[in-house]
Amino acid sequence: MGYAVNEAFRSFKERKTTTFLTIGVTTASLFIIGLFLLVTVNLLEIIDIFKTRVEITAFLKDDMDKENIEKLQKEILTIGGVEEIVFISKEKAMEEFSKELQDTPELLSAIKTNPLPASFRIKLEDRFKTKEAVAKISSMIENMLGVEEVRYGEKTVERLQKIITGGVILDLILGIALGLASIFVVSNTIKLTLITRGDAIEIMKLVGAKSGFIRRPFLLEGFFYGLFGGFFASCVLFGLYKLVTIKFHGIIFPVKELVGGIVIFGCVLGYIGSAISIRKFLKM
Amino acid sequence: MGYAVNEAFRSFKERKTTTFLTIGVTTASLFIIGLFLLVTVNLLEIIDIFKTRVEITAFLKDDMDKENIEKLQKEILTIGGVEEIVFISKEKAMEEFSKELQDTPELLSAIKTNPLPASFRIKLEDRFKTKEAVAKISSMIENMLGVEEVRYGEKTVERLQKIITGGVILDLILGIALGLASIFVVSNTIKLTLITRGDAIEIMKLVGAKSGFIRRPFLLEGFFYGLFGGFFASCVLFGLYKLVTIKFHGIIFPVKELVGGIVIFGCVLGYIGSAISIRKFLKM
Amino acid sequence: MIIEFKDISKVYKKDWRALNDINLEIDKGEFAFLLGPTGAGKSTLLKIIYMDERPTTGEITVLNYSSKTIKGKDIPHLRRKVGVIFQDFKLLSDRNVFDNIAFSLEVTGAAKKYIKRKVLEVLTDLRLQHRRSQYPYQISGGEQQKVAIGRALVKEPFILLADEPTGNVDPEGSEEIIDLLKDINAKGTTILMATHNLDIVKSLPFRVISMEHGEIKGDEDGLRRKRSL
Amino acid sequence: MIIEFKDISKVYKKDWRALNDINLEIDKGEFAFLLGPTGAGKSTLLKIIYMDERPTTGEITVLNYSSKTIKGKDIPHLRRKVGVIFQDFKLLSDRNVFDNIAFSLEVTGAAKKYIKRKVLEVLTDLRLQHRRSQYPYQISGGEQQKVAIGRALVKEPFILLADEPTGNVDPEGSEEIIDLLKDINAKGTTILMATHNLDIVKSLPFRVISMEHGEIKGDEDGLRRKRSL
Ligand SMILES: Nc1ncnc2c1ncn2[C@@H]1O[C@H](COP(=O)(O)OP(=O)(O)OP(=O)(O)O)[C@@H](O)[C@H]1O
Ligand SMILES: Nc1ncnc2c1ncn2[C@@H]1O[C@H](COP(=O)(O)OP(=O)(O)OP(=O)(O)O)[C@@H](O)[C@H]1O
Ligand SMILES: [Mg+2]
Ligand SMILES: [Mg+2]
Repeated sequence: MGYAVNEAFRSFKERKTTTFLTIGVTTASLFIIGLFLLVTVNLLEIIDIFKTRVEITAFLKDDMDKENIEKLQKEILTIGGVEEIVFISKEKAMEEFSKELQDTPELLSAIKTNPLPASFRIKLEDRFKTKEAVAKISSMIENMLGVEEVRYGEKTVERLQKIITGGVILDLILGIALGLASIFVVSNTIKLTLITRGDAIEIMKLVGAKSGFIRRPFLLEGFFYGLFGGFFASCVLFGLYKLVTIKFHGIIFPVKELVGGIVIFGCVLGYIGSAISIRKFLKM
Repeated sequence: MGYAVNEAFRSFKERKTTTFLTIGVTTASLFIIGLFLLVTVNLLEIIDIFKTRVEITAFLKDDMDKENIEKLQKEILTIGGVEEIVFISKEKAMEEFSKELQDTPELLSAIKTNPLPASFRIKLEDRFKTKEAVAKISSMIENMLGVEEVRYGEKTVERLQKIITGGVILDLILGIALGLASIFVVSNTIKLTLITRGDAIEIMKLVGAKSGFIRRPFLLEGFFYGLFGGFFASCVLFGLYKLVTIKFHGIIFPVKELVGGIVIFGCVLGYIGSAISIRKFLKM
Repeated sequence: MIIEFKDISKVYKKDWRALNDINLEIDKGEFAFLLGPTGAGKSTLLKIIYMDERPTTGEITVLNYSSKTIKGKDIPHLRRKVGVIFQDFKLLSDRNVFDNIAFSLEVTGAAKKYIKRKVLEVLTDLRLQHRRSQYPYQISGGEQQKVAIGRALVKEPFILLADEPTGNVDPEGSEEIIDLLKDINAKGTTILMATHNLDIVKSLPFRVISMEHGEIKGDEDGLRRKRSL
Repeated sequence: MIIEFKDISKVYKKDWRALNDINLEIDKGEFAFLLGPTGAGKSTLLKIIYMDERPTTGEITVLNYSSKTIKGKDIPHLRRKVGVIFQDFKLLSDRNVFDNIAFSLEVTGAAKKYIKRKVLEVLTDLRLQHRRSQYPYQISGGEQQKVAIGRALVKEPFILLADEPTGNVDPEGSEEIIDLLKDINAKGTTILMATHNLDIVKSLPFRVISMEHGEIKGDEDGLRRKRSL
């Protein structure tokens, strides 16, 4: 093991250019993967924000008194998936409506009585924000005593779900494509660095070195390419993030997870890339 | 020239693995760039769709007769940037409003008279859809005789513009990052292939070859790496596109521009990558 | 019998035999010269012994390893017991002189201290101490050849295959090298040396195997040669 | 004077001179041997002539090119006029024998037909026709050396620098090579040949420059040697 480590570092020292180039390529590849992950994380965050807009409005019959309302509220809260419930009185509803129409006072002044019903605004837990779950909870509420009508923007939920599914699938496809491209690039590059040393490997075999003995330093080398590549990629990514946040706020950069992920992925990639590439050279 | 072409192809034949690996890396890099361009093109398309939503509504005074309205319409049309103008009568406005409120018939029935004014809906040419231009045109219309009030969703335009600017800047940053990463990867890889041939270059110099003579086949080789890489990247990209369009419709793939762009970029990249990488080897 | 060729032929290119029906036995402890013009097949014959090339037909047995039954993972073990001085040196260009010689001990997993002592010993024998931290491209042709020799000697092999080991050294150096070879031969190492250097061959009373066109044309016993000297 | 060394020293490593204060003149059309033990500096001296190494101090003039004034872009021109047989051959591993030899004409931009004719001529002289489409790793050490010789000869150089050109060939082959060299020398090419092969040096009445420890220790005129033979 000591020998392998020594060898790996000797190789870095002796072949500075190659080492530099390979780490460069690894950095670039891992950077692209990191960039993708960063975009994905923020995309998921945006999706979350959109999801907060999903809510159910339950309009109440006009004949409900305070006690009934409270009872109903408690009843609704017992439904699985309901997170929060807010009561909107007739007056509050009119107030909000007036605000919406404040640009067209003509229209507002045309309304003489308060035609709006009182309602509950019901927020759901995130995992219940699918088309099916919302529909199910809505119909449960609709069947309750004192509920006149339930509305939850069926179209909005449906569209939101479509966008989310589409976005996630597209993101996955992009991610797989980018991931494969990066793996391909890194392992090809490692193979190229091995080709520059094909002669040395040949000589080692002739002098009586076993495959494992030859292989070990190369695996370590691959590992270090990934380690350094991952580290530098993280630095560049973080730098870019800092640059972007000067203008755009609210971008998320989960340092530990992202850096950790990139570095570990890099190490595995480098190690396995080396392992696969060297096989061909070790055939006896 | 004949010699250089021969040499480049000899090199491909003699070094199948290296050639394969280099073209592979080039393909992957150009693929990533292509993917990015594809996403950008579609992003711009989505922005365009959003831009169609920008329009100015000019509410008319209640005392306008048909003649005046037509005169005003013509006058507005003379403003630079106005593309289309549609007249909405009081009745039409009420009709649309009723449709919007069809979910709350209580509210609708509370409105006895028609409080809505007649209006023009004015569409602008795309390049006038900036905050400033819209504001300017609006104020011009507002000052015309018979116009009661002009509204154009100041907030919407502002937000749209923010999103567009932000999106374009982010896209540019991403593009530059990805582009640099790809250029870095391809030129590094080409340099690695050159290192595998450092000895040969050294020998060529010792035998009396001039720099240009040594360089030419390498430049051609780089060019071909780019050419093939670009071609394969285009194929993969197109395949991916076909795959994605099975589920998602409406994605744009400007074949000629994209494929042409990738291939040309690849060729230039390969050529310049070679040119830069070989310099070091040719110092006398 | 430490090396035994049985009906060995080697075909690199169709219709042309680099080695043709070679039968040869080399005893433990022998010192034999392999003589023959350029292209006769000397290097090929040696390559077959250290199993760098496999015979097209026939069978070779080296130290109980047979070309017919040996497994890939045994080849390194064979090669640790067979020292080879390659005609083109085959030095590792990214290691200095010391490390090149040390390498053939490192592969056996020998202790660091032992390696250091042995390598310095060999460097002294070859008068290369002052070059020990230079790289192959920083030393002269003759010095490179000596390093190649050192790498083969340091592991005290059972068999030493020397392919033209004096082609790049001066007459005085050649003599020193031959003396070294005679020494380790006296200690029991079997030596097979391909050479063009008739002066050396003539001056030493060892077995001479002559090759031509891939065939063995003569095989003169050391004893008989001694008498005739 | 076709080659002139003026007070040339070469320092590779601090405090140690591979060449020390060399003064040497070689006339047009001369044939000179460079004799000396391993590490004497023969190859270094030749490298300085084809400007692969630059002298640390002093000045060398070759064919009107001076090491002090020559520009990078003139070096290829110099090298086209100076044929070099490298001690380690330096063949291009991705070209076959024919193309290796052809290469040194291709760089001059010669016509294809002319190249083909000349290369085949040289291959015939060296008896290598049957190896013309094999790659360097597919031919024997001696054959590789011959290819290296062919590459230097084919361009009919003004000056031929031969660094140990017979180290890997048999005595018969050596004689053939020497005959080739004598031939082209007779046609006017200046030859400087580094060698360890005393037999060859003794048998030929040419100038002998002896080196040791980077210095010139003796310079025996061809004429005088002729008389003493
Ligand atoms: N890999 C190969 N492919 C094809 N032919 C080969 C190969 N290796 C060697 N040869 C041919 O086989 C013949 C014998 O080669 P070998 O190297 O054994 O000769 P040798 O006796 O060592 O010659 P030398 O004294 O020049 O070293 C040569 O003619 C050579 O061209
Ligand atoms: N690049 C270098 N760096 C350091 N030392 C070097 C370098 N090249 C040569 N030397 C040293 O310079 C000395 C002369 O080398 P040179 O190759 O000229 O010897 P030579 O006379 O050709 O020997 P040989 O007969 O063995 O070929 C040698 O001792 C060598 O170790
Ligand atoms: Mg040989
Ligand atoms: Mg030398």
